[in-house]
Amino acid sequence: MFKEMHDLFQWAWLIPALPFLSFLIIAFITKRSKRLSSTVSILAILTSLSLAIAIGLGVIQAGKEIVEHPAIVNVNWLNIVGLQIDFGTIVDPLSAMMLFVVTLVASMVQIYSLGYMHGDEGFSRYYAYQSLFASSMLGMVLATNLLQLFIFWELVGLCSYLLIGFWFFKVSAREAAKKAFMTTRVGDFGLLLGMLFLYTKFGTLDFAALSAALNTNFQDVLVIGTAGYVTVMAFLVFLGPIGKSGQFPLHVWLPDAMEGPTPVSALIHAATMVVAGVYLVARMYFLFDFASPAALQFIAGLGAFTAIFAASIAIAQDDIKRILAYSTLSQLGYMMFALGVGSYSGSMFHLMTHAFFKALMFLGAGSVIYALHHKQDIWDMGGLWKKMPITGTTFFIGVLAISGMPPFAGFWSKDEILANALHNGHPIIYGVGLFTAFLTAFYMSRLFFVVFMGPEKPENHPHESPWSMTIPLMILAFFSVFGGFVALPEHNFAWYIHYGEFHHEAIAWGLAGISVLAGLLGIGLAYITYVKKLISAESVAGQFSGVYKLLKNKYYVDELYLWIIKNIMDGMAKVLYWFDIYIVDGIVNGLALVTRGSGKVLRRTNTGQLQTYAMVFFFAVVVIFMAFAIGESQLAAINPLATLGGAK
Amino acid sequence: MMNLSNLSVGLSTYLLVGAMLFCLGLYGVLAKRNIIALLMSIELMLNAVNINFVAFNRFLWNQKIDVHYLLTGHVAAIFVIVVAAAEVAVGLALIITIYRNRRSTNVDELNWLKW
Amino acid sequence: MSTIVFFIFAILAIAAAWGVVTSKNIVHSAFYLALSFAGVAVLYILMNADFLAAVQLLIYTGAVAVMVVFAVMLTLRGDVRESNPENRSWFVGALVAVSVFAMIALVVLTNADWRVLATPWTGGGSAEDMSLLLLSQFMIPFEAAAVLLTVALIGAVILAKGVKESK
Amino acid sequence: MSALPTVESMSMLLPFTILAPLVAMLLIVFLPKEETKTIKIVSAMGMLVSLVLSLYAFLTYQWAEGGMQFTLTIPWVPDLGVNLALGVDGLSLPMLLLTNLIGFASIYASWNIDKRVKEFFILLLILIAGVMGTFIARDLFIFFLFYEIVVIPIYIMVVIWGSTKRVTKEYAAMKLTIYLLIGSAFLLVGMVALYLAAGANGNPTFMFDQLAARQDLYSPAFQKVAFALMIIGFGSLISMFPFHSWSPDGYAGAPTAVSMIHAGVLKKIGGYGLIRLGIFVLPVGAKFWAPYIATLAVVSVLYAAFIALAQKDLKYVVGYSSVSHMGYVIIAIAALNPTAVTGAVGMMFAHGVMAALFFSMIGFIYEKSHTRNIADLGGLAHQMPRLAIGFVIAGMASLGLPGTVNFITEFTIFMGVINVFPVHAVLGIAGIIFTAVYILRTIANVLFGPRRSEWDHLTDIRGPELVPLVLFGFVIFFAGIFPNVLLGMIDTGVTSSGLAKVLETVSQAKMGGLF
Repeated sequence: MFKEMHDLFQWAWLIPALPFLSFLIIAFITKRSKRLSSTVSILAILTSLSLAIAIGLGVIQAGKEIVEHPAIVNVNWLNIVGLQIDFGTIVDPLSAMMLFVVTLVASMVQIYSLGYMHGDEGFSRYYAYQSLFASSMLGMVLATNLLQLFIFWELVGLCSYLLIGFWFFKVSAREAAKKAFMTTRVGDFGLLLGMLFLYTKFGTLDFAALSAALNTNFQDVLVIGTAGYVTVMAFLVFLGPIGKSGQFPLHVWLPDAMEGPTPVSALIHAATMVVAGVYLVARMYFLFDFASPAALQFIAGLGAFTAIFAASIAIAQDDIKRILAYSTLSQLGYMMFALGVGSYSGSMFHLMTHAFFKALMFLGAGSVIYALHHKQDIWDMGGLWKKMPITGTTFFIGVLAISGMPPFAGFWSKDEILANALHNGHPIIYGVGLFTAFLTAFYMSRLFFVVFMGPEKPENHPHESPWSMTIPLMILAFFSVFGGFVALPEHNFAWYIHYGEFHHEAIAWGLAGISVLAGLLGIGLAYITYVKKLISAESVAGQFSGVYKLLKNKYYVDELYLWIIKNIMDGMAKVLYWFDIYIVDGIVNGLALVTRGSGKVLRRTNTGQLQTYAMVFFFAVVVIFMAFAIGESQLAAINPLATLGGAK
Repeated sequence: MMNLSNLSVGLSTYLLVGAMLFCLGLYGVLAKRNIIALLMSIELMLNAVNINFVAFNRFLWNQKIDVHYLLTGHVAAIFVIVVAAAEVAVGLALIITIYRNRRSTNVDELNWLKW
Repeated sequence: MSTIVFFIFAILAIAAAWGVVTSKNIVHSAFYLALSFAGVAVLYILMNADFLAAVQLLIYTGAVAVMVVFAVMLTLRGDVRESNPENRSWFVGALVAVSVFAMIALVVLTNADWRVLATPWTGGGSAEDMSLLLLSQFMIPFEAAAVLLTVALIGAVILAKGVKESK
Repeated sequence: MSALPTVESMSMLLPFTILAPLVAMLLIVFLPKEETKTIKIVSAMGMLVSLVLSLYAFLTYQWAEGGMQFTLTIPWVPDLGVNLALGVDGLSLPMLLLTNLIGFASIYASWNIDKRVKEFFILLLILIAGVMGTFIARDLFIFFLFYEIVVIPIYIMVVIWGSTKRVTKEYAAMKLTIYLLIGSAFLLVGMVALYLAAGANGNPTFMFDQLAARQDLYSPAFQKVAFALMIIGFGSLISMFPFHSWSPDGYAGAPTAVSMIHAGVLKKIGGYGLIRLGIFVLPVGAKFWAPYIATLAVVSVLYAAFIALAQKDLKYVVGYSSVSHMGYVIIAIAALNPTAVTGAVGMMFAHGVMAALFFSMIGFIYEKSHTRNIADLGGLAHQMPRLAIGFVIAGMASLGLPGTVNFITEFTIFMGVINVFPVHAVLGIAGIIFTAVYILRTIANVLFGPRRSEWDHLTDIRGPELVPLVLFGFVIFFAGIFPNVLLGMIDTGVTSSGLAKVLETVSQAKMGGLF
């Protein structure tokens, strides 16, 4: 039984390979034909999706065996002295879940883009990038070792760069793409370092081997170092996720990344790429677990801080995509602190449900933006539900899901995280999480009420989007509603995806009630503020104008970074350039000047008078004769070459 | 240092005569302005060299060598004379040419070798 | 006897050379030169180099000195009494010349191998002996010298004749 | 040449490789100078033959056997121990292939040249043949001879076909030449010293392997002095701080093909020489100087990366970036372990391909728009999408994106260095952040942004101009996705040539000194 499954799992490499093939086909063959390019790309991703589903079903069927013994296939990739790296695929419940989520959202987004990107000049290029992205992301999910993961991790970043800057003629898009790449690069620096230290210490980057090394001969390994060493490596590795998953203080690129086409935001900057950091921490969880508790506490603290930090900014934003972006940041913080507090399953669960409803909301927002001809300010919108019933309804489902309303998907995952936080002894983090849940519900419903309810704006002539766009919405809405049920009846999700020993935990209905209450409170507050207008948002903002300004300007973090880059980095560059031109080159040119100057002086000896030359000649003869007369032996002693060549 | 008996005509004496002629010629080359005087001084130096050739041949060579090669020093002197004759011919022709172009035989003014 | 002859003619040759380089009149210099050459020729005879002495007289005293005089006549301008001046750095030249002489003299006088008197002359020195050597052992240099002389002759003619300016 | 595959004529493979461009050059000499098209085609054919031959050598090299292969030894000046000895191993074969790749592409990168075409291609072919010679020489004398051959065409080419921007082309040419010559003067002294020391047993030799085998003839003091000479000579060639300042100015002044060859392969002679001559022959000296070299290398990396941030001219950006990247090579050599040395050679290959692609793309931009000032350019992706692809590939390779060959070589270097010089390595790795900043800025400002009407007349690269892009793009990704092809080859060079053993001894000596 398992053998047959194993045969199936061996073909997992096809899942990333197919989109890559489609990328090559589009880039080299079909790029002139928009229809062909999109068809190739969508066909490839749909095939991958069906393969992913097959593997997912296989995993479910294999059950206990695959949970305990992941199916790993490795092929040697690089083999030199001091560096052996394999490439391979790992199939376990975690990767199967990720494969399903990524292929699903990617196919939905690609189908959706048929409508959204219709008529765009770079249509083929868009699908090429999409295929490349899907391929890299899936390759990353299947990675069996850290280096392989890193390679795809960076390729995902490249695709993100290309897709954010897809409309490269817009200066803002260009700058956003650049910023995204640079910011994540800072994190990658840490990840790279962590990887190097891990390899030098353990001689492998393979997840299974690393885990085994840490588990079995932990004491032997620490002969050289101490537990602190592992902690340092854990912190370094965690720098990567900080950049990729937009944790504070490297979160600044994600809101700007909204300059890309909206489907891209849905796919890359909400559902898949940004959770790569979370996925990495989950894959490397054994490392964080073995490091001193400070590592996990740090992750929990940073995640919680990011969650509330981003949520508070989201309240004061007006751009529909930016609100969603900050919401994404906040939810990523959620997943991160879930890992930090030990809610491994909860984090992965939330990763999955969040992918469904956040992709749904982004695509919904895209639908709105499409209908309103690229207006993005929520105050320019209003009363769209009537005009766009499918978009409106599905968006509402998304809002309920993210607010943690039962029985929508977000409820189950969020509840589990919060319950675990309290249960594992992190009351402060629980409090922060709860408050963030309240804020989330508030700003998401604010968004919904302002955009879809309220008075219509006469200058808008919205109409429902074409089928290619609404069908993905409906499919994602379906998963947002029912996705959470995988936790039932006996927490099956956690049975498959867990770390260490599996503890069966019943759903804590009491705690769940509290978080639902917080969500309801948020929705209610938004309702009375923005629909009933019982509280004037303006007067509140006016009353706390300082706080409002701070939130509106995102705590001035961007400004701070800009200042640092402008003044410190570029300033240093200028200083060093000055140094190079005037000191280093100055010395060189100075030497040249000395040579030239001495040449100018010595030139005068060249009188052109033969008699002078003859005089010097004979004078030199006399001098040399005298030198030899004084003694050959002394001369030979100071012959430098004789010393250099002969010494032994 | 100098033994009076050595003042009888030995090799050193010839060599010293040659050296004196050579240095007088050298002085002429270094100190005269007229290019023809330079040429004459050079002839003096060549003569000094010839004296040396012949003197070495006379005093050192004939003790050591097979009789067929006895006059090698003379042959060398002959060649020097040949070269000197050729040199004088060409040199004087050059001087006349220069004089024709420059209206001068003054070495001080012949400094176009300067860069 | 030969010692006296030697000293007479050696001093003559040196004194004439002195005259060559000090005379203010270039024509006088040319005559002093001829005299010096003649003195050297006598020294050659004293060294049993009869043929060489003849060559010396013929070529140097006869041909070269006369050629120089012709050249002087062809190029002489201005006052003949100031025709052979010293240049500005004559004193330095003199110093260098003296130091070179000191150098050579040092070598000559300190070299014990050279402190020899004449041994009886065994070889010839006649034209016959010379020709034997020149036409056997030094055949190729001899031919080369012939070519050299021819080239010098042609070169001298061309140079002295000058290139036609207009054409 | 049809008889190539037989065993006997195998030894003639390398001579043919180096003769192909020279024969083409001779043909061009006898072509009338108006026949520019024919001249270009003949050069391309010559280089194609060379490229195919070196590719053949690369593919048929016996990994299992290792060591020098395709060898040819002809005594040249037996009294001095000079042999015309050619041969390649895993260290030099990638460099030979690189030379031919870049040489071939540089012909196409200069396809549009119209000033003194005949002379240009003659000099270019001599240059390429000279560089090739340094990599296939097994004899120090031959190595040095070829190296000196290289300098002269460069000077002439920069002066005649160069461009004057911040500095005049004459200044650039002079600086380039004098730096290289001063470097080679130090080398010459070191070489003569080495020769004398190795010849102390009465059996003079210039052969690399012989020199390396006579360790007992070199005292530690001698090794230190001789290695110092080598590091100044090769260090200025590989543009190690503070001997780097010829590099940006030189590249900026040089015509495209010279920039490509210079940044692509010529610079690498420095690194190659340091390994072949420095580490092999003078391991004790190398060990003594390694910490200082590593420090200078890290300074190179960071310093040049920062300066690249402040540049306004495209060629200067790439010029300083190549200084920065060469810092990684130097630190890897200083680390003195097999992994790092493998990485260093790999990095030289990777950087060569990348820099050549970069310079050829910049060359096309300059040729068409007559400016290299970043502020004047912008939005070129609209008018020249294919060029933009090449530019982005080069940029991504430069910042070490995985999937390109540059990443895996950089990674190998870091892996080798981090044990030996952890602090240096961390600082050096931080350099990748700044590299990303200046590369991304450049790409963004040149290619992206709103369409500019003043560049609407520019035509995209097409026809022969595409050769560099296709060739280098293929190599960058192929070797990046299948790194064993390149790094495995270098690895055989490191292990089979005895380098690994030398390095092991040295590193053990180091451990002994430490504990």
